[in-house]
Amino acid sequence: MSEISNITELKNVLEAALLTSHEPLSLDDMLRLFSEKMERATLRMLLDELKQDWDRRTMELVQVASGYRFQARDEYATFLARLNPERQAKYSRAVMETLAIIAYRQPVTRGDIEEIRGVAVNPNVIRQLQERDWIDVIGQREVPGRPSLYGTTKHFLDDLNIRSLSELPPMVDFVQQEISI
Amino acid sequence: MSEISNITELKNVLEAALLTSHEPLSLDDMLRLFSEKMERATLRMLLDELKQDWDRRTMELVQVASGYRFQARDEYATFLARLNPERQAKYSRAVMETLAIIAYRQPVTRGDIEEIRGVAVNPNVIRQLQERDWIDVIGQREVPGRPSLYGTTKHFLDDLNIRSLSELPPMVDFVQQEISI
Amino acid sequence: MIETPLNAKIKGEEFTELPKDLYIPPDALEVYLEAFEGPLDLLLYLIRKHNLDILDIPMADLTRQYMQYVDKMRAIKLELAGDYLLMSAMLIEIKSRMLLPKPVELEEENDPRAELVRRLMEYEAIKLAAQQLDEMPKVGDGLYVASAYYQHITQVKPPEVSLGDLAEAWRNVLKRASHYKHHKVGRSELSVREHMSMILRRLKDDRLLEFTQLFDVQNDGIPKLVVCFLAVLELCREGLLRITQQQAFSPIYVQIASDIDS
Repeated sequence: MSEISNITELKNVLEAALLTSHEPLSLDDMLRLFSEKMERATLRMLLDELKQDWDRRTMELVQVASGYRFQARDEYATFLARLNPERQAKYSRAVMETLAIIAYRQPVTRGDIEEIRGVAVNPNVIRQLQERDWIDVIGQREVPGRPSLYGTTKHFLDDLNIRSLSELPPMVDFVQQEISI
Repeated sequence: MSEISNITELKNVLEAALLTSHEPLSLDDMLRLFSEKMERATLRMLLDELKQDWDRRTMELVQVASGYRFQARDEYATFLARLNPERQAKYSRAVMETLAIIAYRQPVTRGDIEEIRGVAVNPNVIRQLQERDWIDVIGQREVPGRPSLYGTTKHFLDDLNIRSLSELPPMVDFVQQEISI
Repeated sequence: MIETPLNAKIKGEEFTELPKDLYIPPDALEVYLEAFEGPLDLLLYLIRKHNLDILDIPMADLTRQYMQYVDKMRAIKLELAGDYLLMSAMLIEIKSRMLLPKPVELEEENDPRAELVRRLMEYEAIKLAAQQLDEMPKVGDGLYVASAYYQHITQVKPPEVSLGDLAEAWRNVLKRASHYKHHKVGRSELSVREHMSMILRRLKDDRLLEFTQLFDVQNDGIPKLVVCFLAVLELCREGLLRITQQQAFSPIYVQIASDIDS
């Protein structure tokens, strides 16, 4: 008597095996799943069908050197990467100081930042902060070269969990008349 | 702008994550998948739907102690067992009895285990269970020598496919059983 | 009931249960010893094998059976586990106490066998629990969890920055930039700076605004209106904004300085 009677069940066994295996499964591996003898051609046919069943779904059945495996489609890679992110140690001193200058002195140009820090600003520093969506260009200064003016974004306030810049730690150590807000 | 616009896509991300993760995923893990904030209630709703989507299919979405995972339905176990006939060696009775004492009587010291079993405990037995990440030192008993107290881990519950110790098979109380007759 | 599963091989011959009599081939002793997990296990085996009532153990019988077994083991294997000998002593003690006449009022609760029975039952329950745990499907043994492959890309989690980190960085800037020392920043200045950016952002979209449009008189309180005005002045001073008026009393317009030339 046949252990499995229909094609769907055969494909289900293959699917269960492929989804739970840590390693790709070779044709020989998969033939071992069934107590009855199966032709390799039949197995290939079943795998083809299984591949089509998973068309446009989260996983795709692919053939690699050592056999077949299910793998998540590329479009999910960015999501899955978030599960185990590698933490970048810290921002460099240049990045932090540039961010501080933009936050406390905005709107500022790259030239302003260089003047305050006394060193040239690596374009990479500005780019890191722009990619984080913490600063952006809010205009140009009307001087030769029309340099970009940078300011902090709303996203920056959100990430630091404050509602406005006035919640930044103030740097006052002398009595100064303040406008109460 | 929303990264993902519809429920099907949200469920697909969850499905891809759960089918590729070797360990159960907690709700917090899964919330990390999405760059936008998601309510836990929404996530639970999506998981419920996903569970139903997989109803009557090869895998089932189950909840164990440390989170959610997909696992092959029982009916496929006999087939899948054929893939790796050389299964993990069974633990000795000494190991299993020690495990049972820790599981049902925790927290216990090595002395407690020896008292119940009537023989000395081989340190190797404890080590085997610790290496499997099934038991753990969870404190010391405040008596001379401050012996370690052992308890079972979440991983033990996960491996046994249960969410809490209360789901362990009930222990037979021989005294009550025999007296009531 | 629970039988000790015995899978002993002696001289190639399979033994699945202990011999009915207590004769044990000399070289098989070690195997038998290993078949039992200790004296409690051996006692349970004897009780179940001889259909003894665990709640009313005939101590004489049980002790005799146990001693025969232990003696034979001792006869050959000198280093018998101390646990077995300890149990012998306990059994003999119980037996002898049962022979003594007991005070009537203590008869019920002071059965010398009580402690032994309690231990046997607890051990039997644990033995059964161990067997059940052993039979449960487990991950890696009868339970198969999903572990499909995915393309691992490393996603670097951006560093965390706190308000303190930011203030610290600004303090460092101030420390080095001597000409800024006199210009430490208070809350009011931060508000002005923030409004400067906000005004620039608005003008980036709207190009030309009437001066009054910069002020939301309906919703903003006086302090905020003042801050907004200071921001406009500061923008002018820094040459970022141009304010124009065609003639006296006509509308005042504000635009970004750079837009005028383009």
